[in-house]
Amino acid sequence: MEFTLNDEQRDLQQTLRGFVERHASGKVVRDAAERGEGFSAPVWVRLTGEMELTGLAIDPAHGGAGASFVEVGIALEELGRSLVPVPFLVTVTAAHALGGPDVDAERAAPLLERITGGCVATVSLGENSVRSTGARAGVTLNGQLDHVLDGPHAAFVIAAVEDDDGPALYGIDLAADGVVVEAQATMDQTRRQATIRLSDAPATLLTPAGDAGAAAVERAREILSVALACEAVGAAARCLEITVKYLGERVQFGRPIGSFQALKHRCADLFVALESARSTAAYASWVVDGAPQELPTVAPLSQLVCGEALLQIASESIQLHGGIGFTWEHDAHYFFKRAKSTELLSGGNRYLRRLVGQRAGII
Amino acid sequence: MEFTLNDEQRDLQQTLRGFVERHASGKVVRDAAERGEGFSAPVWVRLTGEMELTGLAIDPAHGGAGASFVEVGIALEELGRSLVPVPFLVTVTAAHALGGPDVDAERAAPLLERITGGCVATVSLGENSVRSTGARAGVTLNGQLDHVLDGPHAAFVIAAVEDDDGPALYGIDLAADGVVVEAQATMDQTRRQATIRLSDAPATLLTPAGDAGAAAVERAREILSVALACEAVGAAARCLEITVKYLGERVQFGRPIGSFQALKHRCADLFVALESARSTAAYASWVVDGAPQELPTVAPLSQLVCGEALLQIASESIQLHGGIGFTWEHDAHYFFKRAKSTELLSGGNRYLRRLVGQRAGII
Amino acid sequence: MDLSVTAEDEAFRAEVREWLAQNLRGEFEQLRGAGGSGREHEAIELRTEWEQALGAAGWIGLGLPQSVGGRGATLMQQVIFAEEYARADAPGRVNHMGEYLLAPTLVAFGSEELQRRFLPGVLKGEEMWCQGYSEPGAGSDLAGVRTKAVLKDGSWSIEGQKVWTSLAFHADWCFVIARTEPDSERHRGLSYLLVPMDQEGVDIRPIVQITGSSEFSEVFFDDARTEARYVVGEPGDGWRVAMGTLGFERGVATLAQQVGFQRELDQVIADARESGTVEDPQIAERLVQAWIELRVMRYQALRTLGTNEPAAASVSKLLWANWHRRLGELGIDVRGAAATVLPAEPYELTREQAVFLYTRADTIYAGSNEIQRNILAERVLGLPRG
Amino acid sequence: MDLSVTAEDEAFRAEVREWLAQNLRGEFEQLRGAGGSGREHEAIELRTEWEQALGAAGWIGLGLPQSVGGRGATLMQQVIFAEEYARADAPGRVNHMGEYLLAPTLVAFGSEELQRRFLPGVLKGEEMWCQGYSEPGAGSDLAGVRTKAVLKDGSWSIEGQKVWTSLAFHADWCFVIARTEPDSERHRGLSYLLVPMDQEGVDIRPIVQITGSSEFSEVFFDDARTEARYVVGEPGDGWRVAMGTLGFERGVATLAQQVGFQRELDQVIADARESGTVEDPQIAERLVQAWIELRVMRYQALRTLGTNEPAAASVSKLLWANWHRRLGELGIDVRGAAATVLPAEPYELTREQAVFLYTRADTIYAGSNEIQRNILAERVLGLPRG
Repeated sequence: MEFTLNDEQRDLQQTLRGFVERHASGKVVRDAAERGEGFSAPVWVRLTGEMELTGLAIDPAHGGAGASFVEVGIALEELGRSLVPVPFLVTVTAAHALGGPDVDAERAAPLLERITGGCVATVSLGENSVRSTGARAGVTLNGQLDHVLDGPHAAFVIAAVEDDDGPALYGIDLAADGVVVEAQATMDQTRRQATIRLSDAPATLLTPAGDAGAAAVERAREILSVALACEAVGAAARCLEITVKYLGERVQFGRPIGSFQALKHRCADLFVALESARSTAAYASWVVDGAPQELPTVAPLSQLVCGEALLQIASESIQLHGGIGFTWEHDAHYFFKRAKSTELLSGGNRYLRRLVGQRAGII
Repeated sequence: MEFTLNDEQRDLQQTLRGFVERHASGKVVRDAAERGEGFSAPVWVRLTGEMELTGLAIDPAHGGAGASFVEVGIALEELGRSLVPVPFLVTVTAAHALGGPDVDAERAAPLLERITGGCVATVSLGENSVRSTGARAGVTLNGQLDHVLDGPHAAFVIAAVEDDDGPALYGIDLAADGVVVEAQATMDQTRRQATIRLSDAPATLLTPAGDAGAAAVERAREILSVALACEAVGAAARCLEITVKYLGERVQFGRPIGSFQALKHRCADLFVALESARSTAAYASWVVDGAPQELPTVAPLSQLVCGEALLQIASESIQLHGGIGFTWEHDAHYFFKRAKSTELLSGGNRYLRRLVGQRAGII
Repeated sequence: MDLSVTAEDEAFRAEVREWLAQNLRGEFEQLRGAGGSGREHEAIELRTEWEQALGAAGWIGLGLPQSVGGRGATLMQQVIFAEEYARADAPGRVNHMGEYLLAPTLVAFGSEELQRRFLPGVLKGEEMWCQGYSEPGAGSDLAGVRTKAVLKDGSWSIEGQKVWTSLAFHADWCFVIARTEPDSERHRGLSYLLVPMDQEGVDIRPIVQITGSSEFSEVFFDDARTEARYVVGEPGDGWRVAMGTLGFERGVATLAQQVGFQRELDQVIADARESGTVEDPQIAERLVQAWIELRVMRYQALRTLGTNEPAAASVSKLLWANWHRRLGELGIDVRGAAATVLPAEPYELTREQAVFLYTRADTIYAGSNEIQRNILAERVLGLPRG
Repeated sequence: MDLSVTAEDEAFRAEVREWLAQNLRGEFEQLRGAGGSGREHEAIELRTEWEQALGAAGWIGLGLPQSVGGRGATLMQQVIFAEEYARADAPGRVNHMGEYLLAPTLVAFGSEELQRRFLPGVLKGEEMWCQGYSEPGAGSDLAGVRTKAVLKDGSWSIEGQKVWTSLAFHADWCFVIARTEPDSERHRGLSYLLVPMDQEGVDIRPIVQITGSSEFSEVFFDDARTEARYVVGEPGDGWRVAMGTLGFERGVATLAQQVGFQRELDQVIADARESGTVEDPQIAERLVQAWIELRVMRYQALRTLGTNEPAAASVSKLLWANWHRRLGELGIDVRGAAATVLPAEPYELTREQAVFLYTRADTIYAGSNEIQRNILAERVLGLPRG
């Protein structure tokens, strides 16, 4: 049992940290947020091109690097640190869902290859009004997908649909006839959403009927949870770093405000939350491939713990910054809006907590 | 509208504060707690004798002073400051219940006169197994009353019983045949309880059938809630005073620990809780006679707010005292045990909160 | 202690209610709900007209003595007016700085000459005021003021920068705390100056907030001028004058604010019913708790009404700021995922999104939570300074 | 990063489990669940015998190098032993101070002579130790130690008072931090002395706690003596020695502690089912949250296992102390009104009452919450000292 990163993992972490600091933070994020797109195409091109980052955990047969979700988690955390405005999280979630044991490998292959080719993929795994018609070969979908993360930039979406014979995953090309993607203005300026309307839209059924389909849908949701957990840890870590730095510099009453013990103790509590989240996300990202039987409990648990840590840290960050913390020009609000939006989209922390309680057999 | 105390009320407050400091705090409380009785007979004799305190709000026709519940609240707060081990709270609750608009005045009169005569009365208003048999004149009761506060010292109890025609209040003489009072050891050493077993025990029915009986029971419960609120404010105020004093004296790292800002801010939060509780208890004690239509909401609200303040302050008091705070020889645990026991006996703060929510029409 | 309401007070309440019903109509009808925290930019011109109508009817300066043109109303009448005003959903006041801070300060500390010059403008709703206290380096630490003023050619010349000035664009005057004794430190050597805003030496730049809107401004003074006599109290005595101002009428404003809070809470409860989230036990519990705490804030405001202790002001601020921030969170939790999407670009917010985001400021401005806790711990509980 | 368990480790686990099954029986069977926080007074003599059985089988000093008589087990094996021990509900260790604090300190800082004199007694379970750190005036502030020791007639003479010493009555020896340089201040001039308890100069007085029971004692030294050579490290270097001790084996102990916590939580969940309070959504939510946090504490302990940073130790202490205190509250909330009554006079407590009351100490002893937060803020986050 070894909890520390190996050399390759540390290299990946360092490379990404350097890349983000130089090319994908500060003004890049702010510009993407202000432009109303929440998307930096140049950063995406570099991440998916020379760095081949979205193919990290994809089978080499489809052009990927064949790494585990641990490596994906490292990348998510590093991009999360600056809320880098690229659809990495949804794309790797789609990739990992497509590579799952209950997914039809032959049908998934072209979609995986589009991802390693640089395409943006996204997922829509919540409840929706979409229903399928037609046989496996020529199936079409009708209905609406709401709150599709990074939907405005995506080439295709992996969607969970309630079929007559149980839950199923479908791949939907967003350029197809019968598909309308409507970009939404979002509270979280660094991650936009789309509403996707399907009218006899063609789609690829990716899962078999019955329990296997349900398992594939469930696993996709769990991957999404773990991905959000890893990203939240990166964002939380950076937000706390910024805050601690500010407290060491800002002078009031003749001394740096970070020397006031009440603020120190609050920072200490935030650090405890961050460390807890860090351990949880690391464990969860190992569980994805290393102990998948634990995933149904660990996944929502990790999303809850890491999401709460981010929300707590981002919220306190504003308060600890004082007046400057609630201005548009300061970054604090990006973290805060990301934290709260992610929680709201999950059904709320109380929903996640109940899910864990049910799966752990407590309630 | 005038929220400040008038001269008589201030006199009452000062007189009691002085009496408690001189005769009913410190060793008196500790001795009563250690002896396993939680009752100081000499203090009770003086309070009910020369000071006539239990008759404060009883009609002069029955030997009382005819004051309002505001005066009772002042006395409860002052005795609460030192957790004076006398059954004042239950006795005045019984007295106020007996003087209520829906109670049969003729039957209540002898009980009220026993109270002005110095008797200990108590109440038992929660759910119980007691059932009545026989006509109004010769009614007897069977069943058991649990968790009767100060039951071991009481001469009679006013109990809520679910009759066939609705809830009713009964007066039960605890010296009667068919009544067994079993003293209980309690976590809260400063207020003991009894289990009272009734086997064909004679009792006086105090309320008419139907809605009026239900109203009388409900009002008695509300009086108990407000009484507990007033007492809690006194205990919370004293507990915070003791804590602040200690923080100003205890030196660590070369300075009084009260100069550390983290502890200061926690004390400030406790003060906010105390002030809120103080305002709430004051309002509630006025409502009892001044705006009884508000009592169904204000009474449980006051118990909740003041009980939570006491629990928060007593709990933090232990932590802020450090090691000495969880020793048997320090008073901090008395406040803590009183706070938690009172909450548990009420059905828990979550129960009170729901009650308020229902009565306010929110849930 | 007697909380009963007198017949005179009930009559006064009826009078206020009647006047509002008769006057908040016609073109003023649209002002219901306009203005206030986070929405100060709404309908400023019409609100200014409304304010003049209030002034003409004698509803401004209710609590000021009749000798200076006020109405000499009792504290309870002031509460009643403020509550009824809020209950009618009448618009946020454009000149609350003038009425609630400047005017009482002039009455308490100003010369008769200054009172004659400035009170009528406030009482008629004709001269609007903004506040010049906070500075970039002195947010929580008011005594750290660095804005300077010197007497030059018979007038004050002011140099420096103020921040978090609300409604600066619409103000005719600003009351400014400036250091008038060159090498003075902390609380000493400050003066309370009255400075006209419409001059070359004053530059106003809006601060965009987390909400994307701009209620506050930075105000830059670069040789801004005001007459030598426009100083309230003695030169050098500005700290005492400013501190005196902070406590005025707090209780009245607090009770009125709670009427608005109740309306906001009622809306959240209605939203929870509409969205079905009221069935969620945790949401239900939070709704009830919010309702309870608002009642407690009312009891607290009533008990401390008319007292001018630092304890009451700090307790009140902590209670309402934290309550309101939690209400903001509850308001969007009740909406769920839908609350992540905005009604329109660029960054237009729903009511509950605006409250959620704006209330992050409530615990910071006008004395942050941290400052209030310092005050309570040191000045009220007497804990030793660090 | 790979959290898989090796075959060797699984084999070791089987060995431990088998030994415990074979040995924790007969008269030792009754020891299951005995001892531990808040119940240190239980069955001390039999637990001491059990400890000697452990020693004879080589289960004490698992992590110590074989060169000094230890087993040289890997960190993971130590975790496995501790977890299996806890899982078997084997009794709380009487000599944990000797095994987990003194022995590693001797290995790290003690001379070969001291190691030869004292390690065998610990490893065989034959000499019991207690800790002499805290003092009445130096609870959180260890550097404020005022107990003094001077060399007199060839031995140390110790004067002073220690508090919060657990199991002092049953200890043969005490490791004492004393000031050996008369006018030294704070961290300087302290020495780490090994002092026999059975002598006239040592007086032990029990401290009765909030629970009515007494786990801790005050220890008074009045010309207590120990040999001049019984000092670990150099005289004057006691601070470094004591600080070195604080971090040893934390992760192993933490993971084992969590096995016990899980048992306590399972019992509370069972109580909630039995009493029906699990149907209360708020209780249910708190139960789930407790379960989640215990998992998180495990992930945290695994991730930081073997690291010896102040961050990991302080985070771990804050997490478990606060968790356990909340569990104590939950345990009696689940019982409701029944939890207000004791099983018997004088002040006998139910399991859940004992946990509820005793856990108030968890956030205070062994470095209070406040001290841990100071450490994290200053030493880990680098915030400036006040």
